[in-house]
Amino acid sequence: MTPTLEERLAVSLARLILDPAAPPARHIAVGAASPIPAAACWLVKLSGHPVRLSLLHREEANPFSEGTCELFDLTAQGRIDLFFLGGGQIDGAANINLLGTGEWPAAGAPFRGVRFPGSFGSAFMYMMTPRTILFREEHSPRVLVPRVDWISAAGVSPPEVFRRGTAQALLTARCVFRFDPARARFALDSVHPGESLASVRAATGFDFDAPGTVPETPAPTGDELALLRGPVAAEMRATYPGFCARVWGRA
Amino acid sequence: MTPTLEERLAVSLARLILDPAAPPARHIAVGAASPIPAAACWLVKLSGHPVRLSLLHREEANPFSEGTCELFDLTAQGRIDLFFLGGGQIDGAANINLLGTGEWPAAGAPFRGVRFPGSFGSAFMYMMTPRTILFREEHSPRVLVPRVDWISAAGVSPPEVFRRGTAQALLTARCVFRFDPARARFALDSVHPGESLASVRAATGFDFDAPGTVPETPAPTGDELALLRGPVAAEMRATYPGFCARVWGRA
Amino acid sequence: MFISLDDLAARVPDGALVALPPDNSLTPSALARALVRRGVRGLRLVGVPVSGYATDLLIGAGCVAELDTSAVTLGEAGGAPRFLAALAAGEIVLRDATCPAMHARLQAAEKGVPFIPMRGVLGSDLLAHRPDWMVIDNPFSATRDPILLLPALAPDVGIFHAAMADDEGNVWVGRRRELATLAHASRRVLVTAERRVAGNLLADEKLAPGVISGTYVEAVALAPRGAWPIGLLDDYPTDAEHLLAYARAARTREGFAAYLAEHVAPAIAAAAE
Amino acid sequence: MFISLDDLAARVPDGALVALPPDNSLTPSALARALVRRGVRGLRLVGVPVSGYATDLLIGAGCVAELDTSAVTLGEAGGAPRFLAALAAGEIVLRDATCPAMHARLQAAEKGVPFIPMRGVLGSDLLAHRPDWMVIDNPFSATRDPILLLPALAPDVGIFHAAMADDEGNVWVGRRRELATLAHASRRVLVTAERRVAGNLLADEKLAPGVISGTYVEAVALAPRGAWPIGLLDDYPTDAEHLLAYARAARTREGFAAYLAEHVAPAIAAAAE
Repeated sequence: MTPTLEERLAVSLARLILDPAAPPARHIAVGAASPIPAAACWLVKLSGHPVRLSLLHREEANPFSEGTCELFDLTAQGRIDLFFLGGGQIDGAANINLLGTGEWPAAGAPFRGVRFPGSFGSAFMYMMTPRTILFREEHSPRVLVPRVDWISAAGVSPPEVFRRGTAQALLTARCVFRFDPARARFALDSVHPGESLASVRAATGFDFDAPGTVPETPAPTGDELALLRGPVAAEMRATYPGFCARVWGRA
Repeated sequence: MTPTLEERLAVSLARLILDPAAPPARHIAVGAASPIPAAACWLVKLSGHPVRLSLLHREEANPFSEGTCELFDLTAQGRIDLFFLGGGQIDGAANINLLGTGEWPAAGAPFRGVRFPGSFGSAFMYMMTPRTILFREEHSPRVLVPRVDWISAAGVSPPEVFRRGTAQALLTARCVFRFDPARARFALDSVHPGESLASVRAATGFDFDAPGTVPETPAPTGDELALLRGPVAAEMRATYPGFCARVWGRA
Repeated sequence: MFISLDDLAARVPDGALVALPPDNSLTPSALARALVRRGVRGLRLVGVPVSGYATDLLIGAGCVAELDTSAVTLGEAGGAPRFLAALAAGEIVLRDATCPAMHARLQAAEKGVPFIPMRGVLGSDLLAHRPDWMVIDNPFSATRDPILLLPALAPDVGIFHAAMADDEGNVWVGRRRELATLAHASRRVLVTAERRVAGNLLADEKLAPGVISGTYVEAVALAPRGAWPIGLLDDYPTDAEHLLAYARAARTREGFAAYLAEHVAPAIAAAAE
Repeated sequence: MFISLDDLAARVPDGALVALPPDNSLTPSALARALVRRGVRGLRLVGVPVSGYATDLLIGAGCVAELDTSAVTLGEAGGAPRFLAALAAGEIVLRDATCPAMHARLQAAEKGVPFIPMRGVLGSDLLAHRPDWMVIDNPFSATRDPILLLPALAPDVGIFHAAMADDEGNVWVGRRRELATLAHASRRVLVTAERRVAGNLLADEKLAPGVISGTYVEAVALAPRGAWPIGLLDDYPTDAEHLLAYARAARTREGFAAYLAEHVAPAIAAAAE
């Protein structure tokens, strides 16, 4: 019953979702191709917490009836409490970069850096959602940089700019960071088994705060693992067949 | 085979629709409760002219799939070439009033004048449609006034104001007026049988131009009447049962 | 999710900004009658985009303080008598609008923006009496181009009658997409439904495009023939005779009271005798 | 109304501003292949709101000059290889956007307004590279409230694949209402359809809410499996293996040419040998 990395991450996300210090997450949206956040949401819901899930790419009984703009409208209306975002780069002020690296090329000039897919809805969702959990498995100086090359969506805004929230936390394969928007700075919250403050510092391009003693991220409980491997896997199989097969050996 | 007033008016509207001097009417919209304009449109279409009709209150195979805002969006997109409007009052500058008469009351003060139903979409449609045919059966100094008490929609606009068109003509039970937007003034085009320039002047509250000799509005042809009483009545029966029963004796 | 019609009416607070569709279908007539029975007061009604029977009924019963709409009419049955009477008596505050402006203001709320531009309207006296509307110069235009800006409108409560509802609160309104906009724009949505269906309406790809998701719906009450005397899509036609009878009766305060006694609150009327 | 796929492709002029949906269904893949065969040049593509296989194919075949989109991706199959190669070679001009901005700009064109406001985005580097976007101070706010204004976007041609089409040009897209917005916003709409159905889709109240009226549609070409390798609603799933094979092949110019020869223009390729 050893948890896999995916299961550990899903359980960590579920705990961040249920964080009693954060505003309640009554309605969570999950974007495309996000199996671990989706698993975390199903874990929360199937644990008996009253939460509405809007899974963008669920095929059966998809909750949307207004086309792909409905997620953005829902968020604009203040109905989505929590969303997940990642980034090709993420910096110490919680800026995320889904665009690319290097100099921004002049229109039509050859592109010299690494090009990421593009910003998707991040420039909107990050500012209009009360809580965002940043999630990126790869925890390296390449991803977690001092300053993103290009900002797809800003971590903090001047006071006159309308925004409902920002990053609550950043989860990686090594640790959990909390974000303090007032200081625009991350603080290490816990490290996953096998990691330490020193190993996390070495793998992180940005500076961050850390407590004197860094706790270890709690392991999944037996109940959590049972839920993940049973009912959660069953809910997810249709939408994420590849992920489910890989993690839970289901076709 | 004597034409009824309704048939004469429908045929007059059809001729205004087909006016070769006006921009083409490829797509005509007809609002609610407008049986005579609807009959005119069906007459045009069933005479073999290629025209698309969007009848707001057609129940069977209603052309709209986007709700009641689709007519306004279609018009905003420039897809509607011709629309019909009426008015509780219409003045010599083609301003229309669907609001009411008297002083505009202060909010919550008792209303002293005659209250009309309200502006509906007129304040938008009149400016966004290339051609509007004004149609009001009652032709009296009460309706055709020197200056409307309140403007629901203006007949002309200053040059900097975006508008695609205005009134092409005004048809009443007595005559056809043409509208000249450059001069913001009506000119008598033809009088219906039994009317004269003098009788029209006496019944009209606003001043208008008139030619030396005023032609009589041409009577419906036998072909037009046959079309109206046969195929047009058949198309209209479901949407306007009362009108069809009254004019064509069909249930 | 499903509650009684009277419990649904009880959820509309006095003074609420309440938006509803007119007499073209999906009209929440049964809920309007239940609101009259509950004795709601001070409603600020919004016509989406115009107003009809249900609004006239609520005005006549003294439930309405304000009305923001593009027209008030009983259609073939003529003017709305209690609306006209209340206006003449200075009992309601009326804010005149124009149909696409009502849609645009709700769409602005749906999109979470504070305002939305709209063409037309310039030169109309509507503008002079809407201090909440504004004209600016189009900032994208090199030349002068005045354009109307409308403030977003987020009703406290959106109400309408749906053809179907399921246990998730998903409701089917067919091609009446302006009711989806109304639902999205409103803070709370209370729906009456002609019938309750098993399963999930959103699971049927053919039905889903006409569904408003339960995400937006707070509660549903089953109300068979809940649009009557207005028609409901292809379920039943408008009861034109009843509307004419209403229009006749409502010409006087006494006639309206008799109508209420017979069609809206027979029990209350009987108890008062 | 119904013409051949190649005739449909012939109606897309060189240099046109062409908007299309991404790889989430109703993707006009067959039309994209026909456009490659027709040798269209200089297209300015718009992703609604992002771009995928069909866009990568058109870029690889040298049909594209510009791209306005919120992301380009083959999803599970990874990055879009010909897009990345064209970008590195400076062969296309890319304008980066964000999904709700693409929707909002089309909605502005749908509503006939020159601009539309949108929340968010402030502080993003997107803004610095979009001279066509503008930030103003919300004129309805008493305090400082900067807000983004986006210009309307009216594509020359909107293209997508519909599940059904009738002889009136009405096409059924189900709950994909953003394609209705695309159709309304576009000056011309060319549609491929999975199947042709008898009768009038708008006459069926159950189907009508998922229909885009023929009013907006210039022509339709029947194209069975016209979304492939992308899936179509509940008709057929995405051919993930094919997309992976495409992604692998398209990594090189030669591999892409071989893909074209096999899957897009076997006749042309054969003739060239």
